[in-house]
Amino acid sequence: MADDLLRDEADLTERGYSRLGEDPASPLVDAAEVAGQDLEGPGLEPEQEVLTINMGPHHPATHGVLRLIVTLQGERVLDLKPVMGYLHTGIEKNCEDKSYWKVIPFVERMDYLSYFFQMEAFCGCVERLIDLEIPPRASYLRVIHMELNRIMSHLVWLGTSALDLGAISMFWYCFRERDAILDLFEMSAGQRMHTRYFQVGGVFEDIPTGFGQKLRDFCALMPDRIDQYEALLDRNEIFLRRTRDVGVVSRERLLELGVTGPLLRAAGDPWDLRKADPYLAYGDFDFSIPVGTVGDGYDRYRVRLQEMRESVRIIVQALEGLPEGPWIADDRKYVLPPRDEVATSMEALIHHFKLVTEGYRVPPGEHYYAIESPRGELGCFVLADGSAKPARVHFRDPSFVNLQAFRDMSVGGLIADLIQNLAMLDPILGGVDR
Amino acid sequence: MLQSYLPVLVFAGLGIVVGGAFALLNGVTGPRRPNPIKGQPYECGLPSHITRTFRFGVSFYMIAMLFILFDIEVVFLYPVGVLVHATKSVFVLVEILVFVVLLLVALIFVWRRGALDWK
Amino acid sequence: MEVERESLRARQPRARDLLRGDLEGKDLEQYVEERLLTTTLESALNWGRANALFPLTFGLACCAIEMMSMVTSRYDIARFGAEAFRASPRQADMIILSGRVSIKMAPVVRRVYDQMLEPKWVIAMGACSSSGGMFANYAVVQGADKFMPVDIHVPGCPPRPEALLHGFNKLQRLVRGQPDLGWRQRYNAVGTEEWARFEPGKPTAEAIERAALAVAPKHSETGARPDFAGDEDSHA
Amino acid sequence: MPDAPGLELIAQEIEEGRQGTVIETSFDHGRATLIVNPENVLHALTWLRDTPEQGYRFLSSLHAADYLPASPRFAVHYELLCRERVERIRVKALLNDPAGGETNGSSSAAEKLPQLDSCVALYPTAEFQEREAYDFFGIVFKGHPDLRRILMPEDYVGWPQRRDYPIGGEPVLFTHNEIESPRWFE
Repeated sequence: MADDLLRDEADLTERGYSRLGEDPASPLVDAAEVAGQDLEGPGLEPEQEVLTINMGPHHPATHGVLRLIVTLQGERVLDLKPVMGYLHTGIEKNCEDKSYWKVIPFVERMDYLSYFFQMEAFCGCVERLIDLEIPPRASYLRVIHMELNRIMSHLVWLGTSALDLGAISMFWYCFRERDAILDLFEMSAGQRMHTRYFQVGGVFEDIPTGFGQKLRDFCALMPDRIDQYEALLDRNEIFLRRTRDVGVVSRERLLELGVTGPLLRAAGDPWDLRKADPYLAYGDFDFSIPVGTVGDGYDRYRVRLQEMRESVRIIVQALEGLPEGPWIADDRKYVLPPRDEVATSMEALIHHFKLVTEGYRVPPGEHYYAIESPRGELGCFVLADGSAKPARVHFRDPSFVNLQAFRDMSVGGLIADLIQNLAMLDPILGGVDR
Repeated sequence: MLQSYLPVLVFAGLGIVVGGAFALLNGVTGPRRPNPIKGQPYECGLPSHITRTFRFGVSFYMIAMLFILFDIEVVFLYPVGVLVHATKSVFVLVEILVFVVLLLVALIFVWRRGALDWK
Repeated sequence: MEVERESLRARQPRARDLLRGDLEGKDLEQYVEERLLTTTLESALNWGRANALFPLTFGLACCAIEMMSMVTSRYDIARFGAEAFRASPRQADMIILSGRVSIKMAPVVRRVYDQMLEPKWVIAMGACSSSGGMFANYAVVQGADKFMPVDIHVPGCPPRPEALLHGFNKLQRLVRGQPDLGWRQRYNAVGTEEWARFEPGKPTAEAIERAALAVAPKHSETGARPDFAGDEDSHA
Repeated sequence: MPDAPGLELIAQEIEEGRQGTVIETSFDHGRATLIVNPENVLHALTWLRDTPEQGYRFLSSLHAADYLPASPRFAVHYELLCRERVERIRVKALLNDPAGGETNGSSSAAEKLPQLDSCVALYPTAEFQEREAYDFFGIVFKGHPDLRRILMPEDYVGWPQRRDYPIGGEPVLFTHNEIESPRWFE
């Protein structure tokens, strides 16, 4: 009896599948009806009953309100179906009812960890629709704030993912640095999150005088803080056992599924829109793209940590080369004239009044503009019908598309690996559900 | 006679009183507002469709048995320090070593058979 | 704070009389009774509950990130005894609704709230869970108090961690049984509420509802609200 | 980006493959757009993906849009990307609304929905995005493995992101003096 208890597990899963007579891609196996079946058939002994449970919307490890219908056999995941929409806020519908400059606060609340990126995606798209060139200082400021936001987004990911894998103290260290970054945002844009700092035509306010010095201190401090995180986790036996060779998906399969960002780079493909299709001022900086080899959880972790270092390098270079000059374009049809001018010149008053009441009209046309957000390619499609309100705003959210690879990562693994895969995938449910 | 057992009694009494307080106080003083949903199993905020009792896989059973086996061994090793100190004889030490080695052999057997790695 | 300072000054002479032994009879009993922690069991329990409110991790959207940063060392809700974020409703006393509640999520939130054990409190964090916030559209429930009782509304989008801590302190005072004076009591504006114009006297829920509907303008845009079947057991 | 003449060449070669595929080509804001007949959109996509010198093997986004006043009302956009040459091309399939635009809130059983072939076989990434297009616009993708609503509740009635679907939400109290600017379709 002891002998067949210890037989090879691949054999069991293999027969487990054939016994249930369905391939994993088909609609969900319903445990009730399977359990009802007589399992005493030749294949599966009764001891492994198939169970379908909800790792539902309210779960500490789903990083938001993602619901996973998981079919389990003991600890092994047989099938997995993500169900989304529990945070669907109808943002794209609301944007169709707002004038262009009112859309920005909606758009940045989608993926609430990379709000500067979504502002840039929308403003960049509209600027290309109206062929408006933003001044160099504005594009440098945008790059600085976006890279700070990338570091902050990776910090929140590192804190919560290490929390999921049991390294609870990482949460406190990462949020300590996050608060340092949010102080910088508060200094330059006035608010910690959802700052609405970018405007079509540039940024809406120049950075205050002390900002450069504070940013330099932060950039000096950040690299050795990253060393501290790596010292904590890199050779941590539990972390290695949990992330090494877990959730590996081949590069071709990732590309087929449209996965981009750190997941794709961890699999060995150096695809980063900042290098491939440089936008804003990324062409002026030299930074490298970290690339993994195997594409397992550990590579995804190392790629993101190295990306944080690269972002610090970019910020330092951007800060050194910050050009003087206007921080917002001077085209009165689309950008508010300076306040003092409104008091004196009549045209400025007319422009001001027109922009504030009805907002600027964008000539009919449509454009798709994609940038590199911390989770992958973030694309914004704006369809303008000539009125002051966009006719359609659609965001191609990286988490929404990357979530399709989650099934390939987790089916066949254990539940603990499922939690680790979800943590390393870093989905933000605001972006997934829009 | 009673003198030597008094601390044990006091200790047991305290344990019961404090334990009982924690267990019962909540039920006695907490407000009671039952509603049909509160009784149902909590499955991440959704009604759960698990109707039948769940039969656990053999791996859980194996691990549980091995744990109990080696846990009892540790319990037996508790008085080792006192015994060796009190008797000061090598014989007791050797006897305990034999006990430990026997269980070590059992552990190695179980390990080589592969019962420890998860299925 | 003014209220406390006056009463403190008033109490000092009597304390001096007690020390000199001039207080007797009824004054003495009344004085001793006030000073003694006259704790009915309830107020002692409330004191215990207020200082150990375990919140339920209910991160919905952006406010969840600020709620998380409230737990970290800089704002540190552990100073008020609420550091242990419990994941299961059975062990939580309080639920912080941090983020927008969509119509698909509402029955889940309601179910988790029902499965929490008494006594339980609710903080609606941020504009979205308090009133639907900026998302007045088909997908978001316009305020969590449409389907569950809410004790504290914390304004902001997202509110700063300090604002949430202030809301948490207000909740602790509410739990201790001495809720802060609302602005209506402080400026004795009780009775000027919207519903009071129609039916003065005790504010029943129906009165508030009727008044709100009477005042609500008829916009052309009332969406085709889907008759929400949801799961079979979700409440009306 | 394939410039204007390049776009014309692509259009002709697709035409040779199968007549009547490309209806129109447009080139604005530096982006090439192929407007394609919905019946053989798969032909155009397969050609763009498989011919060696084109190499548009990455579908970065699939989204639908509602051009209500225009007659072919719906359009499904395929944002294709060739990673070797970092070039993007957009394929647009225009679909008219068989239901003739009567109120889509009603759940009339024989609700006629625009149909289109699903391209999940070509680009597996389209699975979720096609479900989203179906969920918000009611565009049925024939051949999709699991066409269900993805973001709205499964039993929701109506297609929310169509332009004639009201934005919903409750009227905000105490705004009766705010003059309601009529939406463009009223």
